[in-house]
Amino acid sequence: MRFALLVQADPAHSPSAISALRFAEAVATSEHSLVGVFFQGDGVQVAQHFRRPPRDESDLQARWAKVSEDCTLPLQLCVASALRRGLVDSPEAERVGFEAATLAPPFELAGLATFLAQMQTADRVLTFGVAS
Amino acid sequence: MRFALLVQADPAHSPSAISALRFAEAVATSEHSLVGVFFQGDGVQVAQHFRRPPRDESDLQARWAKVSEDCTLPLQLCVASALRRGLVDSPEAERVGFEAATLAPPFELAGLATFLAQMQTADRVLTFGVAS
Amino acid sequence: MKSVLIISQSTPYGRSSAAEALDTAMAAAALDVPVTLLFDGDGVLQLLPEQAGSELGVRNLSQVLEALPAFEVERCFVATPALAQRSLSPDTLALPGPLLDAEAVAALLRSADVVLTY
Amino acid sequence: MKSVLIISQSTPYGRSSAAEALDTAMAAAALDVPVTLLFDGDGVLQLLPEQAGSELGVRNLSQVLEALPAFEVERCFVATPALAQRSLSPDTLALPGPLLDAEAVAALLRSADVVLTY
Amino acid sequence: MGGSTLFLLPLRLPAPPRRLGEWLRPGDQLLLLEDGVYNLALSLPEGVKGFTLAADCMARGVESPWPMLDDIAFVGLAASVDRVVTLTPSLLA
Amino acid sequence: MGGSTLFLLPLRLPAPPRRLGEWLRPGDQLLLLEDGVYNLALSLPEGVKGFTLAADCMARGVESPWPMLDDIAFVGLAASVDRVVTLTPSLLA
Repeated sequence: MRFALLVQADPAHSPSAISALRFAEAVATSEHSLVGVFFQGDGVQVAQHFRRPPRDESDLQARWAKVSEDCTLPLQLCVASALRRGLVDSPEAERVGFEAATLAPPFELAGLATFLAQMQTADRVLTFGVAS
Repeated sequence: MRFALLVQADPAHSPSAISALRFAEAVATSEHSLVGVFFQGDGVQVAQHFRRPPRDESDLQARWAKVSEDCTLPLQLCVASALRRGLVDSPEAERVGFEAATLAPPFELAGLATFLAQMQTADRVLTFGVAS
Repeated sequence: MKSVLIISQSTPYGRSSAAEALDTAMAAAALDVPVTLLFDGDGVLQLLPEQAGSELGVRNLSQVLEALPAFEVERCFVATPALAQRSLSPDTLALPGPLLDAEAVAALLRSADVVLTY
Repeated sequence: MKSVLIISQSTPYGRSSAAEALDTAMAAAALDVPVTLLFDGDGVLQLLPEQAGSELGVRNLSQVLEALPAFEVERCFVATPALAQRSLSPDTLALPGPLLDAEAVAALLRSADVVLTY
Repeated sequence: MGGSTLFLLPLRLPAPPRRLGEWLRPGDQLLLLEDGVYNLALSLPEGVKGFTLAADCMARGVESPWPMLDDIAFVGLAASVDRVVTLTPSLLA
Repeated sequence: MGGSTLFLLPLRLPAPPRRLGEWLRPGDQLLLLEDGVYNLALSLPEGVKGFTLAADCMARGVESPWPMLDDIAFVGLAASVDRVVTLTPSLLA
């Protein structure tokens, strides 16, 4: 069974960010697979390059990177959500004259079309991080 | 009458970020004054250097900078909240080996002691951006 | 093609979710993905007429809502139970599509391959 | 010195607010600012015993709460109406201080120079 | 000690608040702002004055049954009381 | 068309939900996770099975009256139904 995830939750203020990651990690150890994880809205904040979690907290960014590597899983940020929150990749940083990318690899920018394509490939789609 | 503000709301997902700014702008045009604005929790996100609001939305960061200049008002971010969200000033960026500061001036990092001192100086303190 | 139901259940300016629901619906329609947009819960507050987001310097959602047909998001519905619970009368709202009662919402949900909550 | 009342009204892991309320209270106490911490609303859910934040890789708030006296945050109260509304019994909670009824909460609020809601 | 309090309510209440009268006492004032302006059906405790923030009502298409304040009047009101307290749905439930 | 649905509820409900039975139908399943595990007093519609996510119960010190699922079981449950839908307080009020 192929899963796609839509993550709308900022790790700094929503436990949904952790739920999404744990779900992905569990899929990775199961007979099922992930076709992609798409971060939209506040969800994109997990990819902030300079983010440093407090010592007593788990590093979600590093754990996503590991899932991505283990499963050759794309981690894509909605480009509109990312830009308004100051998350840019290297080409975009260069284009607008910033000193450096603020996006940590392997996260990358993508359009909604990417997510909609993943949705077509997946057997199940789960939403994590809705507002109350 | 001297006001101090505590802002806990991320401009990307809470209208409280706008309320706090509008309140500060209104104080600036009144007979009252502001002793400081302290950003804690998600509130620190407004200072993200590379943030670019959509064209049809107001640039809160620029408006805060203007209030700060007009009123010689310090805009301070809780350092613990800022670091966990990847917001660093130039000295901190240098210290940890990052390419650039992610904090836009005139926002600066400060400890809670700064806010508590502002609270002692102020006649009124308002909280913007609490969670439901 | 898998069909998608987008449930828009956030207040218009409370979070960016309301705008993101519309963005996703328009992108789906542009790619010919069968998409249905349901306004339910606090999402029905997006339908109050005469909103002026520009007062706050934010995008005016009412204008985006009016543009949905132009972006070929043609299947839009509004959940009646959410109106009743908020003491809203349908004739005071800018309705983007027909009203659905609880039974019809349940059927709509079960006719979708994918359901996204915003 | 102005006195400050900190109302901690968020669930322990729902947002970072619960942790920030404690940080602010401890900083105030360290600077000899007269500080009172009130657990009310969903904040009383921070007082459930045997929490294991480490399960989720987040800071264990229970441990921070236990450390409040060591950080000289001595005036801690718990609002009874919030317990009743959540079907919680005081004797099943790790109470950091005395219970206050609605009247006492109202008096506490009006005795503070500054009130911060987290 | 004592004195008047201005309460801010910036969020929509999902159900009628049972504890409104516990917080708001005669002489207090309540300002609805942000998504709080959707709480039109609130019945205020006796002796409590209610206001809404004009910009938030207009942005949301909400007609206020209470006096609307512009931003300057909000500042004036905050300056006129002894303390300002932000309320939430969780505190009022 | 049709088939069984797994509903996720990741938030605490501020008041008893009036619309639970509108969403959950016989054969459906409900998983409480995150702050949703505080909704211990929910009475499920007939024919609906309820679960809680183990890690979230343990983190919050909540004793689950329903069967607890570990993360792997959550994945298995999601794979076994026809669709997964996230619910919110606003949809259930």
